Amino acid sequence: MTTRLRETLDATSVYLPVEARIRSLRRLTKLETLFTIELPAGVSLHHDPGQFLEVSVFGVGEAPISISSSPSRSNGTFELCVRRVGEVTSALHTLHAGDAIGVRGPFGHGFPIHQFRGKDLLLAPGGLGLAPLRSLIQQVLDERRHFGRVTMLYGARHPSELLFTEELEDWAKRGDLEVHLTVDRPDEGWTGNVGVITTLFPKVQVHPRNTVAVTVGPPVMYRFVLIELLAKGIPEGDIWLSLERRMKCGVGKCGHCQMDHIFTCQDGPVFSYDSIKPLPEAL
Amino acid sequence: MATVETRQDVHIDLHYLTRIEGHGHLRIDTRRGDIERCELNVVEAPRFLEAMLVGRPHAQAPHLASRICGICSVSHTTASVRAVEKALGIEVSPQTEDLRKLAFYGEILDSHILHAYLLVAPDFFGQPSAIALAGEQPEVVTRALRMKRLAGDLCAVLAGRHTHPISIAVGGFRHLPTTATVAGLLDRLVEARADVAATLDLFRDLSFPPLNRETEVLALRRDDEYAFIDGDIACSDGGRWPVDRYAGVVEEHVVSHSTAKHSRHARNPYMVGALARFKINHDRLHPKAKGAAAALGLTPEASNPYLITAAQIVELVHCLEEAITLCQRLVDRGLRRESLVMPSHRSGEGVGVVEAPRGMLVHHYQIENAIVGRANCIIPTNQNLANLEADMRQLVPQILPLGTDEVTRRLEMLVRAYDPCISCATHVLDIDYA
Amino acid sequence: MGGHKASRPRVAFFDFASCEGCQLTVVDSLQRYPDLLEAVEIVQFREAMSERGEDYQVAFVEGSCTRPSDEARLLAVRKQAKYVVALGACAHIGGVNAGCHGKDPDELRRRVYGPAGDSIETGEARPIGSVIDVDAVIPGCPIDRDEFIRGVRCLLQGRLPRLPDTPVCYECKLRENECLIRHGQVCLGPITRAGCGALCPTYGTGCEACRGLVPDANQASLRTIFAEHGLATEASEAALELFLRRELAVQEV
Amino acid sequence: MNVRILGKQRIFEWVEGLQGSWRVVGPQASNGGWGFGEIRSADEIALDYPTTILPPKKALLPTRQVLFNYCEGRPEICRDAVPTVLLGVHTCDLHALTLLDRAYGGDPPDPLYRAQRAETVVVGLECLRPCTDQAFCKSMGTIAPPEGVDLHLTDLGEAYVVEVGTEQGRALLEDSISLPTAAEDDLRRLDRVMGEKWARFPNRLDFDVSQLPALMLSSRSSEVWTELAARCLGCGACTLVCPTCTCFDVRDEMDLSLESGSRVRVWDSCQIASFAVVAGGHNFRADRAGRLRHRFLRKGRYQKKAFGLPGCVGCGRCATACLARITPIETYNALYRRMGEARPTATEVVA
Ligand SMILES: Cc1cc2nc3c(=O)[nH]c(=O)nc-3n(C[C@H](O)[C@H](O)[C@H](O)COP(=O)(O)OP(=O)(O)OC[C@H]3O[C@@H](n4cnc5c(N)ncnc54)[C@H](O)[C@@H]3O)c2cc1C
Ligand code: SF4
Ligand code: SF4
Ligand code: SF4
Repeated sequence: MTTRLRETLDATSVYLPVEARIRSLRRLTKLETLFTIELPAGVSLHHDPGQFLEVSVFGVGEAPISISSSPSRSNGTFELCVRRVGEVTSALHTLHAGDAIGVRGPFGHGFPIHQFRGKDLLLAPGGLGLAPLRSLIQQVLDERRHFGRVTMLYGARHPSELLFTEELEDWAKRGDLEVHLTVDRPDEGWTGNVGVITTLFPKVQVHPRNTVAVTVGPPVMYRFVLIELLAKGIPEGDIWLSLERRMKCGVGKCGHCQMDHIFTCQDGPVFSYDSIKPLPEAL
Repeated sequence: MATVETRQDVHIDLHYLTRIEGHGHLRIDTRRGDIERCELNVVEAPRFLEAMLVGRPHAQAPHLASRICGICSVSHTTASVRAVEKALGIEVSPQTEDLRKLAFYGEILDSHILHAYLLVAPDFFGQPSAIALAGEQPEVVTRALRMKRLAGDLCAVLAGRHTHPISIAVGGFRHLPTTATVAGLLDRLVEARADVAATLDLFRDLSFPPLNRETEVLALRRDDEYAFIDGDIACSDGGRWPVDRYAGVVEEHVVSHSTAKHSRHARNPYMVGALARFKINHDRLHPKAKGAAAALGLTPEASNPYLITAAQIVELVHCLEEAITLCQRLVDRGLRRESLVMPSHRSGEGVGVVEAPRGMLVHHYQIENAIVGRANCIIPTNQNLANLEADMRQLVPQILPLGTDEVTRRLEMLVRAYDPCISCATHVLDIDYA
Repeated sequence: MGGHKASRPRVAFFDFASCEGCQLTVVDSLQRYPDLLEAVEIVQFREAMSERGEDYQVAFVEGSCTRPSDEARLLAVRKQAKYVVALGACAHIGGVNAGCHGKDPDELRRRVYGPAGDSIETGEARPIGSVIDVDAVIPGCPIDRDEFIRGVRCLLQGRLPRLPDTPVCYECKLRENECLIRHGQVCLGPITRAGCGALCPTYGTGCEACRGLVPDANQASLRTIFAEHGLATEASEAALELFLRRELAVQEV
Repeated sequence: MNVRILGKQRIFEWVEGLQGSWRVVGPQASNGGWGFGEIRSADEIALDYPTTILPPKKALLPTRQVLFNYCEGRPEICRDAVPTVLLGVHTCDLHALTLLDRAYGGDPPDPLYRAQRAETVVVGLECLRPCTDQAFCKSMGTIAPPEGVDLHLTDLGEAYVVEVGTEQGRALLEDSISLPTAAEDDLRRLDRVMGEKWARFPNRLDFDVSQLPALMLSSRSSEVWTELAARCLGCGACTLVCPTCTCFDVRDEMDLSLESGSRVRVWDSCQIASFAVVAGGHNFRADRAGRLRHRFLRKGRYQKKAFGLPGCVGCGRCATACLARITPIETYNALYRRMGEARPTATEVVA
């Protein structure tokens, strides 16, 4: 019997991190590292793809990080893909296998996978957006038969910034996942598409009535990707996004992530487009 | 340190004088035992604070004046408010006078502890710094820091902080501590008697290097108390003048090699500071401080500048006792909120004089329509520099046989004994001819 | 859990045109934080010690740059140090040295010193950031010792201290002070970077802006507020010049 | 109804009675004004205070609060709830507490707030005249106390009427002092005092408060925000003094050995430029106009939607605190006047 991480938090203090250990880490790019994390004995994660954890380095602080692996592959550990941008994320990059970090969560609402079943999936991550989306992709691949056509359009600024390149190759080889890649600035060896992610959209055909689109990326990307998705006729309620906001608590108290009456950390970070469209501050 | 030795002569060119406030440059050259050159140059960047005071609203003057020096900023602030108050006919309340004195004692305590323990003491223990000393004699440094903290808190409670005090203003105080806070301080001051006694024991056992040179000394003199704020200018030769006549008494002029303005009284070098105050005002010391002087073997006839440190210890005892008395009085009477006393006129001329830790400090302003029109400041270290050089000239031939290293060490200790504050001195200028 | 503890960093202190109050505050900080001496190795601190090492990693620089010879010294410090930290207002924004009505240094020198002063090397007082790159700032005149210690702690953790981006009014409200502007005193709290705990207003005195402008400072609005409170006077102009002369000139450009 | 009479000469006695087992937090003179603080000596209590700079919420949500300490990398929960009597809370602030209870309640509740709240007994104090010329509680519907206040005091001149609202309040009173039940005459006087009260409070909103959320929605793209932003100093004073503001920042503090420290939360303000900055430097509210609008919409609309209560209780503190003279009443009224002019929201980015 294991207790869920969230339950241990609720029993003590939702602000008190649980000590987890870095099992291993793998450098993905210059800025991103993939951490494999192990919870203490008797504690399990039980998350949905799209949910996030508050990750602590004591003495430095805490940052919301999406869980990058799927529940279907948990096996006692889970993965976090972290980009080094500021204090906490840089501190995480100084740690080694065996070091401890603090975790709280999982928080928020992830992707409603059950609603996606039986549908075609159009996945459009940009940059670091692949980190949370990977959790969904793994889950979908592990239950592949429940889904229709699955297409992924993934863009990064430079080939060296593409995440999970080995997995991308594997996915492309599977045959049941259509992968299109693009970069803004190619290097010598790049033979693929060049341009922002929206330049990939003309390459794919979708059945708008039966397609769910999921897009995760930096704030500036959304407005352009949305234009493409809507142009393809995908209903607003079938377009899903994950929003980034400053978050200090993860549980709807600190106010940083509030847009309108919505607390992104609790009501999101995953939203359907129709639910956030009336919120002018959302996008 | 670039030092060359030829036979028994010394050539000292010490660019990096440490454990003093500000940058100094010491140059000594002897030839066949005679001094060819003996200079203490000021290498600190010029900061024209005097000139900057000009054109400022008088209420801002004390805050700017404070920035002349971080270690004696209560002194500069107090001299500045006194200059403005005298210029504009402001009489402050007795409570204000008490509070100012208390803050002043805080500064004297802080500065003397810093100097005696953290800058001078390492020399006596053969250590390069208080940090090194902390490794050898942790209890000595811990005691120093404990006392210094109390002194700093004394200033902070009254004025917000020690360096650049906040609430000391023309006409009074802009903020008052609660009586309970003062009572808390009082308890700590009383406790600090043990530390001051231990300090006395420590310094009583040290032997100060010998040097005797009769010199004139100047200090403020009051008949009612050991003067720190206001009074007359008194001279060891017996003269006594009202402070307004400071200019005639202290004649400032430029010495070509060093551009910190050296001062000459009657064209002879003179000394200001703790030893000068002690020599002039010893009769006004608190009995316990008199006892301390006796214990240290310090007499009003003292003519050894190394004994400045001993005089500081005596003042430490005096200021602690006076601070206790003052705090007790404030606690007994309770503190009253008072509004600042407003000036009765908008123009005038005033001289504010205080005894900063390093000696007599003058701020002299002409105020026109609430704006400072002219400002002149006389800084203790500038007054001492000529005397310090005279001491060195006498000392060097006597200790020449000891060799360059020892000569250098003794000279450094001598410079340090004066506790020169070159930040203050360079409110005017800088020269580094090297 | 937590950042790895590196070996004790070697730290040096340097001073330029200043009152040395910030260095003194560093010494004072030992009163409350004696463990500072265990956390770092001070290899150079002329004001407090005779030992002198040149192999420092962190340089705390106090004072403003006024002379050509200062520039050479600053460049040497920059070359050696991994981190250069501006210590106090003089180094950060030029301090009161830079606030002197924009007076010509030559004229100032003559005024103080007469013709004999002509041989003295002077120049305009500038923040050290105008000569070398500065990694971090401990602002204030003088610095706040708690902030200094926090800064050291950040450096120990291998990161740079960040300054608060709230204005002094923010901390003033947290301390529940009555607003001085409403009581007819000039206060620059609304445009000044916080971090001092609104020390001056708490001690009944208008903020002098020694910590420099807060990002996005609304100077125009503050001037209007001064006018509405009858404070658009020589006193408020002098206050704005004391520490902010350089920064406001830049803001206007 | 359980109503008692507390003669004013017995206030000190009561406070002293409470001090035995409770921390008593109430209004007292401070810094030339009034502030809520721990009453250490009974005669410090100043129940006739007009208003305070910071609201009484600081007794439940300190400006700086340790979330947990850690030692050698191990976090340890820090339980610091203190049994507290929060004494002399005006009606607007009582409403604000109700909102706080909801904002910090929910799922999951804020553990620290909840712990302190559970240990706190609130004694309200009826306002018989506007506390400042900025107060507009009558317009916001907060002039009468909300349900469920433990004890509530009304000033009858020489005595307070004490209304017992909860079991907790009754127990507190019984443990600390024994008071006579109010007589018929006292109740009549209470009615009269309350009857006279209403007329003293002006109605300052040009419309009914029930329209406020809709007004705020339609005013999103109003030019009022840019006009106010030109004056706004971005100082955050308005939010710090607000009894209903709840935002906080979280920081780690460590000692110099880098071995132990604590994680603390401190009050934060949405008026500060970096409040909504995310990695990569993107700022979701980059200009003062956007930040001001967020604040007013939160007060006038969002909190009502999120928690069912208006986010503004009309205490007027922010109006007093704002040097730039940006006040809720004038802002709401200006938006109302211009409602006709307001254009449709220009914020539908994707169309
Ligand atoms: C739901 C969610 C999921 C996320 N998932 C991931 C993920 O899987 N992987 C990942 O790498 N990231 C993820 N992020 C982003 C991640 O949370 C941030 O990168 C992280 O919080 C940054 O924290 P930090 O302490 O490293 O940076 P900070 O030091 O907080 O700095 C972050 C950025 O904000 C700016 N900034 C911070 N404070 C200030 C200030 N006071 N003034 C001005 N600018 C300031 C900095 O310039 C910097 O650009 C996610 C975010 C959210 C909300
Ligand atoms: S006193 Fe100064 S810092 Fe305080 S609120 Fe008023 S303007 Fe702001
Ligand atoms: S108090 Fe006034 S000036 Fe300050 S942030 Fe609020 S609205 Fe702007
Ligand atoms: S918005 Fe202003 S008036 Fe309303 S509750 Fe907050 S501080 Fe009081």
